[in-house]
Amino acid sequence: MLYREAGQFKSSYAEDQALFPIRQDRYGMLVLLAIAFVGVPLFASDYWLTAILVPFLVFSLAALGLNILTGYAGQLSLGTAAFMAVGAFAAYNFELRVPGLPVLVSFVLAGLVAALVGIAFGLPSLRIRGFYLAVATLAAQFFIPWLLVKVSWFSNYSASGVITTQPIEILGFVFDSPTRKYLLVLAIVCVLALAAKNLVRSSIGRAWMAVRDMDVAAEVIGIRIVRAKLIAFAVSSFYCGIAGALYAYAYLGSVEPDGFNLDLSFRILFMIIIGGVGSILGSFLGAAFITVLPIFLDVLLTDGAHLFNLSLPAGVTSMAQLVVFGGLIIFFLIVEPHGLARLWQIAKEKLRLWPFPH
Amino acid sequence: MKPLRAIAALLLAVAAGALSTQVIAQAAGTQFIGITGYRVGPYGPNGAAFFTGFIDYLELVNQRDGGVNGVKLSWEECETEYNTAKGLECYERLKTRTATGPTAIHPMSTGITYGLLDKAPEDKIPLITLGYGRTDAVDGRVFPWVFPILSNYWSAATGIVNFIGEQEGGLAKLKGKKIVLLYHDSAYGKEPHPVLEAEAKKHGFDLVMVPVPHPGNEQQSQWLQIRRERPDWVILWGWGVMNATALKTAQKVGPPRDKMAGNWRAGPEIETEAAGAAAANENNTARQTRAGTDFPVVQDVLKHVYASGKGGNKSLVGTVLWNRGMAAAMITVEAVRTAQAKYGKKPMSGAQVRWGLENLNLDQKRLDQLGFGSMIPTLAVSCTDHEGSGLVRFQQWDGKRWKTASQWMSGDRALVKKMVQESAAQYAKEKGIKPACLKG
Amino acid sequence: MTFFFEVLIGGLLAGVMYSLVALGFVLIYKASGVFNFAQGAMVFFAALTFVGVQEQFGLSFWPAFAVALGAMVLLGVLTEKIVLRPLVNQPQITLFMVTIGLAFFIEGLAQLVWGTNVYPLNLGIRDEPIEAILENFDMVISRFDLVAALVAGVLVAVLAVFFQVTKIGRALRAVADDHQAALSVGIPLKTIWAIVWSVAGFVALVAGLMWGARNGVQFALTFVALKALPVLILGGFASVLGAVVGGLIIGALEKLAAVYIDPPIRGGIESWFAYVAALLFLLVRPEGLFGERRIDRV
Amino acid sequence: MTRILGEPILSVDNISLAFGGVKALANVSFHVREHEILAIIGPNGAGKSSMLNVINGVYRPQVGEIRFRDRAWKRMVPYEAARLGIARTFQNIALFKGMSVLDNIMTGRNLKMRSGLIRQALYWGPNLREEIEHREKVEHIIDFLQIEHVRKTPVGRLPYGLQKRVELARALAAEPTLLLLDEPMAGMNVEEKQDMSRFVLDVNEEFGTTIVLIEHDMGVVMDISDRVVVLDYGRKIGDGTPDEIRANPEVIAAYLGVAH
Repeated sequence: MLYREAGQFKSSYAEDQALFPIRQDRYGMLVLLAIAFVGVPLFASDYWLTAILVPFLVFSLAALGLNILTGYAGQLSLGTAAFMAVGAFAAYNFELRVPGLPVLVSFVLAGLVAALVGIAFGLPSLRIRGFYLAVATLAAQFFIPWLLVKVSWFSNYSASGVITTQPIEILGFVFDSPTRKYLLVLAIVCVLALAAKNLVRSSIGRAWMAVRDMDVAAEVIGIRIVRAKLIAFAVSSFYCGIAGALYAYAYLGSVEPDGFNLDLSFRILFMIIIGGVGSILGSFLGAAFITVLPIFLDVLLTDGAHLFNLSLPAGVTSMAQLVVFGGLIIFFLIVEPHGLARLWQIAKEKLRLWPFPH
Repeated sequence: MKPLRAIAALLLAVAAGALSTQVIAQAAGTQFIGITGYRVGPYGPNGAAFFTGFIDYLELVNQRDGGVNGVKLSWEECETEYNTAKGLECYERLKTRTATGPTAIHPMSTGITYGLLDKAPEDKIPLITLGYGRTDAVDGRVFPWVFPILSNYWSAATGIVNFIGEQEGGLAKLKGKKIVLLYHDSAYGKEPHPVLEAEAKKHGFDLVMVPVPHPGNEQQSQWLQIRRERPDWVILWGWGVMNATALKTAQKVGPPRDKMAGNWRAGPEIETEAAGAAAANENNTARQTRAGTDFPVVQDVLKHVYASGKGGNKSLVGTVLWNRGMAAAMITVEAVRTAQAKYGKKPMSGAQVRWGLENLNLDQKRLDQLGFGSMIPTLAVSCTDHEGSGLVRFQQWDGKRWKTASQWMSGDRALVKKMVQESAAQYAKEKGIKPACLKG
Repeated sequence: MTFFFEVLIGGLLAGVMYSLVALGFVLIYKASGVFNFAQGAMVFFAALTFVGVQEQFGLSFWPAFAVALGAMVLLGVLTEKIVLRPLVNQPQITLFMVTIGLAFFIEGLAQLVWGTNVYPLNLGIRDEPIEAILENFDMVISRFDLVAALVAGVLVAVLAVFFQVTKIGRALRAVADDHQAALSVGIPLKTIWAIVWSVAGFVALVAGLMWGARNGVQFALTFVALKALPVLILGGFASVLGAVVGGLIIGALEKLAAVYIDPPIRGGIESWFAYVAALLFLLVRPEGLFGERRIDRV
Repeated sequence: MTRILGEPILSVDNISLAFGGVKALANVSFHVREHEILAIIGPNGAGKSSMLNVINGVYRPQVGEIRFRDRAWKRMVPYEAARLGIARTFQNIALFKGMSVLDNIMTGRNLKMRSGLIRQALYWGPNLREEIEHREKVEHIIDFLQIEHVRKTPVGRLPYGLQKRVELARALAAEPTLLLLDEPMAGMNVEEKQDMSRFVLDVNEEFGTTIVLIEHDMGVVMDISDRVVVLDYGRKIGDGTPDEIRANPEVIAAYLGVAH
């Protein structure tokens, strides 16, 4: 009975088009934000902040980026990690070479650089599609990290190619503790998630989905496919670039080009498949799932083995993890191609009718 | 709706599991050693050998000696898959295990080392990077918490040059010679470039660099190129599958393979065996640890650990990386012992172990006592020299096992020292660190 | 000039090794329209099973081969039953993603069963230069590479005969042309798919043995698939001939580039060169060398 | 029903189109007058859909020219055609399956929306006003076609007849001058056909839209169209009022043996 929209009438299209037309959703979101901004910093341990929550948020952002490209615009990319690398190294170089540049400006510029690179590697999408395009994005995945290693300038001539990020300082306030870093990432992710939601419910979002669902019909109705696709690549790479910068600045503190490998790209792809292709919420659900699952499996198997006094061959958990990941991908694609987000929606619809069955 | 329920259950389980990560703590009163290891993925086999040796030695200390001065060792291994992000999660997780922290971390990966560079000082946990990682960390005034013990990449690279000089009949003979560096085209592979370039200038030899792209399972063109160059020597700076492929392709394309020398990562048995007959008699590898089972400590492990079924994997015993793991564990344990002499016989904190590492002194007598004999060179770590040795020794593969091809020898210490100090000073400047020795 | 030809021939022979892997992709794509990303994992799984049973049970070559083949057939049949059948008529992109999941699954499974050790694999073919050629032409041509080329050639011939002559082959070609039509004339689609996946498993086994013999059987074998993808783009996903010709071109280009472009820029471009070359080619001819041009119907 | 037919708004001159060796259209010429309803009929494979595809640029003819209002072209891209005011529906429904009815119809307004990317990301001020303004237009079309009740439903879940209506709504949302309908009534029952016929006539009447439609149902064609063009094997074999066509011997011959 709690989740009931009966009696909530909308008297204008503006109300109908609001972000959360249903009152309960609005309150739910406020509570969630309050927990995230106030509750978590008060109660979460450093381990949770640094090893789970910050990576979760960073990956959510990357997944959001990939979801815009793949879930909304229908262009499969296997080069997400490469665009993250561009963002990370661009932010580093802006901070390094432009003295006094505010860090947030560096992040935005890094996103824009990633967007440009994204457009460049998106150009083939004008002629090829489907998994041909997916394979083509592998070119970015292999080329970009190679270039970052090759041209030492990008890493300020560090012998090992590893860059160590500068401290994050905004208006004299230094984001150095886990809690502060978490709050910074959370704020950035919230703003960008809202922007993404707005984009996908505006005309460009409809253009993306139209191109995804049926490109010929989209063109006939007056959507410029070329433009829609390139904007999708740009926006997606912008998100991935900022995610990459946060990955370097707020999460790892130092990164090397080889860290942005195909495995990372796959990981982010898995997030959107499991979370929900073409869903903003799904990006978050998928990121949470993929971030937490391996840790959980590891702990479960290690401690389980302890409990039963077995000694597991080392590395078993990692291999079991591969099996579970692979199995879940297959499971979701077969059983629920729209992922966790769709399950959430189903659950909500049931709740709407609860306690009456129909 | 069945899938919905199944997934809901799974999600709950995941949440519960994640929450439980913090509850588990190690037995109190022990010296807890956190291990960020890797046994899967492309470099898994290498990691498996190293960490098996590491744990076998810890087990030996518990079984044979009842711990360090009566303090039992406990440990937990967390799989990193050689992946920086995972390594970081492992590190954070291991940190939560006990109040004293994970004693010391052996990242065994350049990426993870860098990732922890800023965190370790904050958390007061020493990093031991045995022959890899940030070379300029030798300067303990800038990197008080990082210990690249034994010998780093630059020492190894100059050591290889010295070895080649010795084989050729003196460093002066290197003039006009041509040396090819075949390297893994990654951050790791680029590490020796500056020092080798400096050496080339100094000794007047011609240095040709040939990169091998990751993972290195195709090297036809590189070796054809090497054949065309007709070098006098080839330095192999590989890792993982690249080594086996290099040896096999070398055999196929046919430059003289007794004129090859590699760094320590370039010659574990796993790859050398995979290369089969190709490797026989024909490559020299610079080591800071010798392979083989003819050391008393190895016999002890077989007797006290494997005989009672507590060993990791018998087929690895005596291999290069297993021995290296043993040595790494021994250095950790000895640092704890050194610290205990100052702070008392109880579990040591990370800061106390750091002091132990900085004051670690393993002379030949001590090494003989420990049963390591000549497996590793003698060590004397100090604040200004976190490397402690810098010596390498060459071994040659005879088709079945490694045999010694040289005595312990050093590289160009002065050159390396100069470069280390320059690099460390630059790092200190960037980071705003005032170089100073840490007390206590 | 000798050097140029030496590199060229080396490249062509390396290309044959790529083709060997690419063949598996083509078979499955032809019959079921699935771009099977898991082919690399299958190569790894097949080779690991082969050396695994050799090591564990001391089997000699042929029995081990039979066991590994059996495992691949089982894998193929199960894949068809569990993964592909519920996804009939799904978009190609979904099928592609599902095979990425499959790849992870197989990689994990293989290592769970056989561990992560590197196994040496000796087929008794020496990977050494052929003396006669070395002496007379001062060129290095490996015996092993020649054998690999021969194996690939025989495999292609066998597959061609299989497709052209046997009843299954004809059915398979019909399926490749039009699923619905094939179904309506009574071709048992599911059986055909199971067979194709099994044949792809066989191809994976052969490729796994050849690659494994060269570098040892280890996780890095899975990367071999990444080498085969540009070959497929170039040759077209549905053409056996394309896989062979594409492999030769990519192999030759890659090695020539590595020898003539790498040294001046001091960087190994092999990791991406094939992809960029294939990509540029795609822009000119989106359907690949031997693919068919697509006409939009609305 | 007194509509004043204007000057020819679209003329098709001498169009020939071939795929490889197969001729789809051969020297076809006809014109459409403003506010007219023109039907194109012919047996299967006569080239009717190809004709529509040529008009809005999906196919490019080898020979011939299309003239629309004051523009003439040999080659056209669909986007340009849409911008000039040509909208269409498809023989096999070409809706955007993953989107709701409302969003599908809103795509028809895309051409007319001006907000930049940043404004769209903010969803505030000018962009919000624009969204609502266009939403009002779309709601008007939704009312007109009587599909209010399914507004928020994903189109994939709608029955066939309604999907056809949504497709018409999407085309109308673009406020086209010329509307191309490719078998708008295919696969419908009698009642649905009557509804659809009424909508087509209403559109023509209320918005003055010129309509070219392909239809197989002769009854419907004869009832609603002002003029009929008959194609057979890519050639035009008839052009005239429904009554003239009914009496055309060539057309009768072409249709003999073809069950309709």
